[in-house]
Amino acid sequence: MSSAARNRLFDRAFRVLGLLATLVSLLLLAGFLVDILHAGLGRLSWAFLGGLPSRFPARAGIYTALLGTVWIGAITALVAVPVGIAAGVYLEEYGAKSRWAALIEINITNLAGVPSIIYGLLGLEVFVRFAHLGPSVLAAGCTLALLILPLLIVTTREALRAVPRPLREASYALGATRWQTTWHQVLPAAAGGILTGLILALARAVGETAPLVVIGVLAYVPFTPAGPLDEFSALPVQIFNWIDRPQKAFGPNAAAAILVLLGITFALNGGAIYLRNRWRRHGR
Amino acid sequence: GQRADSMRIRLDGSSTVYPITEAVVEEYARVQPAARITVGVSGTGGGFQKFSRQEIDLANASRPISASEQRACRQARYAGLVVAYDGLAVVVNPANTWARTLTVAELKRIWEPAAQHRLTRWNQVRPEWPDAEIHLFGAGTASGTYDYFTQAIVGTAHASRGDYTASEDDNVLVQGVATDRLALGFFGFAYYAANRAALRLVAIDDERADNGAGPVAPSLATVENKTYAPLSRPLLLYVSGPAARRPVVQAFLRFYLAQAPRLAREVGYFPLPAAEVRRQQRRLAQFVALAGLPAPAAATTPPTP
Amino acid sequence: MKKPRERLIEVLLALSAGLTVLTTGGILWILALETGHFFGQVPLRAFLTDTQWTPLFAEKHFGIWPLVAGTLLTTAVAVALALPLGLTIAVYFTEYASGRFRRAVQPLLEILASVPTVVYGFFALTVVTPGLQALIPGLAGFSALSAGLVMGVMILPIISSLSQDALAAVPQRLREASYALGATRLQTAFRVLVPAAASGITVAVILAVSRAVGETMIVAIAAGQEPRLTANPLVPIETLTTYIVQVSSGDVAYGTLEYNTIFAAGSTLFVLTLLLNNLGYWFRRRHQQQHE
Amino acid sequence: MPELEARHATVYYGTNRVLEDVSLTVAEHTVTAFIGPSGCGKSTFLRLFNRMNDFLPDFRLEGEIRLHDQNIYAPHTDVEELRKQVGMVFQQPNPFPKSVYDNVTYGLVLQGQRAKAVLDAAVEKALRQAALWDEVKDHLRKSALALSGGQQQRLCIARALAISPHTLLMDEPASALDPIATAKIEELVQELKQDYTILIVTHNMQQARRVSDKTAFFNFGRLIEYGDTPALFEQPQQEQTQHYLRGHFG
Amino acid sequence: MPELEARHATVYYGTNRVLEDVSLTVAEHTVTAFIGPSGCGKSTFLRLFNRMNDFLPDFRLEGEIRLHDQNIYAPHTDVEELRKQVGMVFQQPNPFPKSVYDNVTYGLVLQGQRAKAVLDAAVEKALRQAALWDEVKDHLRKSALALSGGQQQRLCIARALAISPHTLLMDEPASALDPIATAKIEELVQELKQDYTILIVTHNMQQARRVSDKTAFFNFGRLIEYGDTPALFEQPQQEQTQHYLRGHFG
Ligand SMILES: Nc1ncnc2c1ncn2[C@@H]1O[C@H](COP(=O)(O)OP(=O)(O)OP(=O)(O)O)[C@@H](O)[C@H]1O
Ligand SMILES: Nc1ncnc2c1ncn2[C@@H]1O[C@H](COP(=O)(O)OP(=O)(O)OP(=O)(O)O)[C@@H](O)[C@H]1O
Ligand SMILES: [Mg+2]
Ligand SMILES: [Mg+2]
Ligand SMILES: O=P([O-])([O-])[O-]
Repeated sequence: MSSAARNRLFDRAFRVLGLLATLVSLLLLAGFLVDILHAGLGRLSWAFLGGLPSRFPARAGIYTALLGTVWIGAITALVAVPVGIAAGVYLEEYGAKSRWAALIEINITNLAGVPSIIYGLLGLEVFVRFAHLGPSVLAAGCTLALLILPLLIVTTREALRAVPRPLREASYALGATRWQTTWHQVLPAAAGGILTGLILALARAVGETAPLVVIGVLAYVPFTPAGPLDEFSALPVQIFNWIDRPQKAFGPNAAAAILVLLGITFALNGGAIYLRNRWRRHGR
Repeated sequence: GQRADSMRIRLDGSSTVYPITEAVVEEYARVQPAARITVGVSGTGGGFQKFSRQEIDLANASRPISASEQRACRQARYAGLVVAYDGLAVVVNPANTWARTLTVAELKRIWEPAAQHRLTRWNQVRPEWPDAEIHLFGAGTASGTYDYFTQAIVGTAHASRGDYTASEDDNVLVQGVATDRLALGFFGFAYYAANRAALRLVAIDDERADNGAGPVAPSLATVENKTYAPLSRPLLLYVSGPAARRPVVQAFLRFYLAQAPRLAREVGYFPLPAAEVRRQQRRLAQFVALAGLPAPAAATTPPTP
Repeated sequence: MKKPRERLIEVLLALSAGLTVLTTGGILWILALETGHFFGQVPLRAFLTDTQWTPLFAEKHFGIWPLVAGTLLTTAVAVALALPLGLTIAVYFTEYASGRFRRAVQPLLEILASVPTVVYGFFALTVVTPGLQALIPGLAGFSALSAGLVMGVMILPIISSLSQDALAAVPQRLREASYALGATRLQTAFRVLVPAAASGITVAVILAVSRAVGETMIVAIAAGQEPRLTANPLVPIETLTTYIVQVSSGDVAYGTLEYNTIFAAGSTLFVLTLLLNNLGYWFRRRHQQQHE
Repeated sequence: MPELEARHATVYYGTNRVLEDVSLTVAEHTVTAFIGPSGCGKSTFLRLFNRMNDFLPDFRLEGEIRLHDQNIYAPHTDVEELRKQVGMVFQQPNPFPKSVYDNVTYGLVLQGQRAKAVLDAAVEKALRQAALWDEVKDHLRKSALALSGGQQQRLCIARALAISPHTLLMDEPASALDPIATAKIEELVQELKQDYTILIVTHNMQQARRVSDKTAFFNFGRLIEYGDTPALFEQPQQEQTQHYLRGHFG
Repeated sequence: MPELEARHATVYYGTNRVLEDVSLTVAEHTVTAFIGPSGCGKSTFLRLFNRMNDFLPDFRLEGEIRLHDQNIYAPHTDVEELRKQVGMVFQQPNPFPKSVYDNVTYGLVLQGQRAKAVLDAAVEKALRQAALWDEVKDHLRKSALALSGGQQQRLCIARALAISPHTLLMDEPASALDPIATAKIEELVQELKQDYTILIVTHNMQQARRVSDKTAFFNFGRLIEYGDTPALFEQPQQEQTQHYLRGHFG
């Protein structure tokens, strides 16, 4: 075969190979979803969603874990959102030149790469032990808030950066202070982008397992939290727990709980993408 | 809030006892839905540490509290109640065709500290067994099972090799043995009972005729008459003085003792005989009465049964 | 002159931003403190030279290498899967596939990155391990292979999408130069584009490795809990992250040596990822400079 | 006393000098036009008078800018207060994404004015001054973004007038508009002169000629020539000015 | 038989027609210059001859482009083979980020040539032809990116010559270079004419006049006038050409 013919053959072969590689990845994803659907769909019911934990797989439900996740998500958002937005505003609108801002900038880059389990150690030491919060919803929420903070700050800054300069200048030219301009003009204009980033960050937080395990979750919590200092169970922890059970009968439970968790994360991610597109189209 | 707190009971400790406690708590929720009971699985040692710091009200334990743990206790009074019997199960994978029995001496050779990185193949246990790696799975060091097993087999509590899969979480061990033809593991009988199809029991020969001749497998009979030696043991629930003063805890403990035989059997342990149950109920009543009194000068407690 | 209200707001905002510094400070502080306690009782030499890690047993050994080896082994398996696959996809997407195909498939691949890792753990344990055991008779129930492969799927989108960015950043004129000399797409891709994008692709791999090194749930569920110094992916091993999970899920008393060990492992993990991230950062800067 | 004055103003962006030693005085109630080729520094100079350049990274001023004989770059200057006195209109109309009404009242609301009657009156007055009232009086709640470009620009003028400045800076206020809208703005400038001092940047020499009393010609960051508009256009003193006016560059 | 020929070539990008019904023939060993205002379609036309437009999204050709009387847009054309015969040099020097040596041998290596002696000889020959040999012969292993712009461009020419094409397409090959480097390239074109057929796009009319035998003037996607260079420059037949050459537009 001539070298030209061989080169052309390789070229064709790679086209097939590339398509194959893509398909393999998609098939993995599909196979994986089908497997979980197959294993878990049968278990999914209102009784499962509203059920308490139980030693009988068929009776066990995820009510407490689901509410624990909602609680943790809410606390995470409550703690992280104001701080994250404030920090983003500071870095983007105020800190332009200061050395403090440069330090924070490098710092955030590095924090974003710290494994989540390290945040677990931080939470264990600071919130659980030092602040005596115990393995409570509050400790978990604070830990996850620190975890998503870098992500939140980065997305907030991106959203702020997209606000056109003339809008700011118009406000300043009318005698508005920096904060008035930020509050009345910049933040509303960036709201869509900030919200998108927030939802993506929360989607990440909701699926985190390792930090919760490290700050110490309990095996059996048959009630929902009544306050921020209560112990909790959470969806990913409940899944971990069930996966861990050697009895095969808990497999479908884990799969069904995974379906719920995936439903939540996909819904959040999808919502974020939808928002982003809508905001890009209608927003400024 | 205040009311929720008064209805709260915190449990932690042994993973061996966990299945019974889990079952009792689940059943109790039907009788007394207002009670807010949480159960952790830190292992017996981990449980006693929290117990001594008074972070929990009740501690599950698969061995009696040790002298050093007693000294660490902040509370003046506590009591241990026997809730069931366990025959520590030594198991292999069902595909393991050779290891039907093991002697205590062999177990010791496998698990003693000196075996680390030395005894690594099945034929080193018995020459006729396959020349294949042996994969060991056993209780983690914070567990009562580990303490009990090392004491009973190696002869010194807390002495063993370190190159095996050690977990407080018996589920990890079950899964490890269930998926590995070359595995050998040990854990509480309930974990075997819940996975009979995936595991196979190994009969243990303590080579002492007075304890039943030849290899003995754990069963209701052999555990109750103690011929499954030296791996039969009681499972315990410790209650602290301050907790025993609270009516919620008293009610829960009474329920626990009453239900323990039935639920122990259900989850795979060996129930106490009726007479023994009554004895434990009397001890509980005594302790509750005592708990109401001012603390004694010297910190003494009714020791283990 | 700043008005007091403005001043106050600015201070509050700066403090919020400062919380991230406090977080880093907190991480460094607790790791240093507890690891300091650890090295108060264990000589650094033993930590770095001993080949066994049995801190919880009567006969204690504190060599960190078995855990590091476990971490690197699972990571290596993951990269061995994700790098060729991810790079192939990246080249295919940028040089071969139609824009429509790419726009349709790319978001699907991104889904792989948003799946919670505990879910991957389930997949590894219930599907991949039994499947592999059918193929490889000697494979243990927990193994670096199974966990590593699934981790590879997890990091695949990182490698493929960052590599795509790097390839797309190669100036069009290099492509044209190559085509004008009679090169096929494949030759252009692998002889010109991939080398020109090498630093960007390196960044992608480094970030993916960093993710894999810090990944916890997949290995905690599927890789085993037995620290051992081995390069054999077929047996159970233990990673730094798994050790932390294992010890902290059974309660270890605060202030004991055992408690300190999880921080020693945590510090090792932290240093490892910090090095990787900064290496990635450095490469990215170099890459940006190259294409200015 | 001149209303506005620049004394030896030199401006740098980083190491790049974009204005060099510019001095000039502006009297009350006049229109002054700044002309010159693109990039010569007109906008930079104009924005000195309300300290709008302060936000630009690496901006540095040497010399003084004086308003009512006060150096507005002195430390402790209240910049917000300054900007209330010196209003500004930009090249691109930049209404806020709010209603017409909210756009006009924005400055007053920031100052704490909440009384509806006061705001209503201010809105009507400012919109009338900006010659926009008749067109929008029935749509005050409509979004400002729905207006045409010329209307938007007049809205921006009204917005600036609503806080009662005494000086108005205009940076090519008509360059984004069509000829008819441009004529309206020019007319408006003529009227506003009664009450305000106006500085206007324009790249359109005819426009400068039509609307201004005085004209300043800039080139390469220097003020080349400054004088009465008719004189500057008919008998420029400097060679550069002559060349520029004849269209030889720029 | 003409070396190259365009027959009623009409090109669309999507719905946008950028060349309209262009027909022209090019003889062997001549230099043909394409001139015309920016955007008139010169580059698009040039790139038809090695099918370099194929990658552009929505590119569509009507008509034929013939090389040695073969339609190179016929199905089953071996595009890689075509490009080996028709070399190309671009506006921006675009050496690969490799050594000088590897740049020149790239095309040969692609064809499977591995023999060091052959490659060495080819490198020397191509670099000599591109008048670069003396300047780089001691630095063949150095990165091509370390060369000056003019050297890089000559390297790109050498790289194109190394695979022995018979036609060379040059798209404003000197527009990114300084006058001295430009002069070198022009000289080179004159020499290469001995062995190659050359099509060159240039926006510099003087350059077209200096280097080419024939000139084609394009405007708005149409070939307005095509003829011998001296004639076209001295007695343009078309009014558009006259206007363009006098600098009235473009
Ligand atoms: N933010 C900035 N940073 C650095 N340099 C700048 C900045 N803004 C403007 N310049 C430079 O300062 C010089 C003067 O700019 P200026 O905008 O004042 O010119 P101009 O006369 O208004 O031009 P135009 O008619 O184009 O608006 C220019 O060379 C410009 O490139
Ligand atoms: N990839 C493309 N997609 C769509 N339109 C294009 C593309 N490339 C060029 N065009 C359009 O085709 C027309 C001709 O472009 P071409 O580059 O051939 O002109 P040119 O004569 O070489 O101009 P210049 O002197 O600026 O290089 C232009 O109007 C241009 O905008
Ligand atoms: Mg300007
Ligand atoms: Mg061109
Ligand atoms: O969990 P243990 O029962 O072994 O302590």
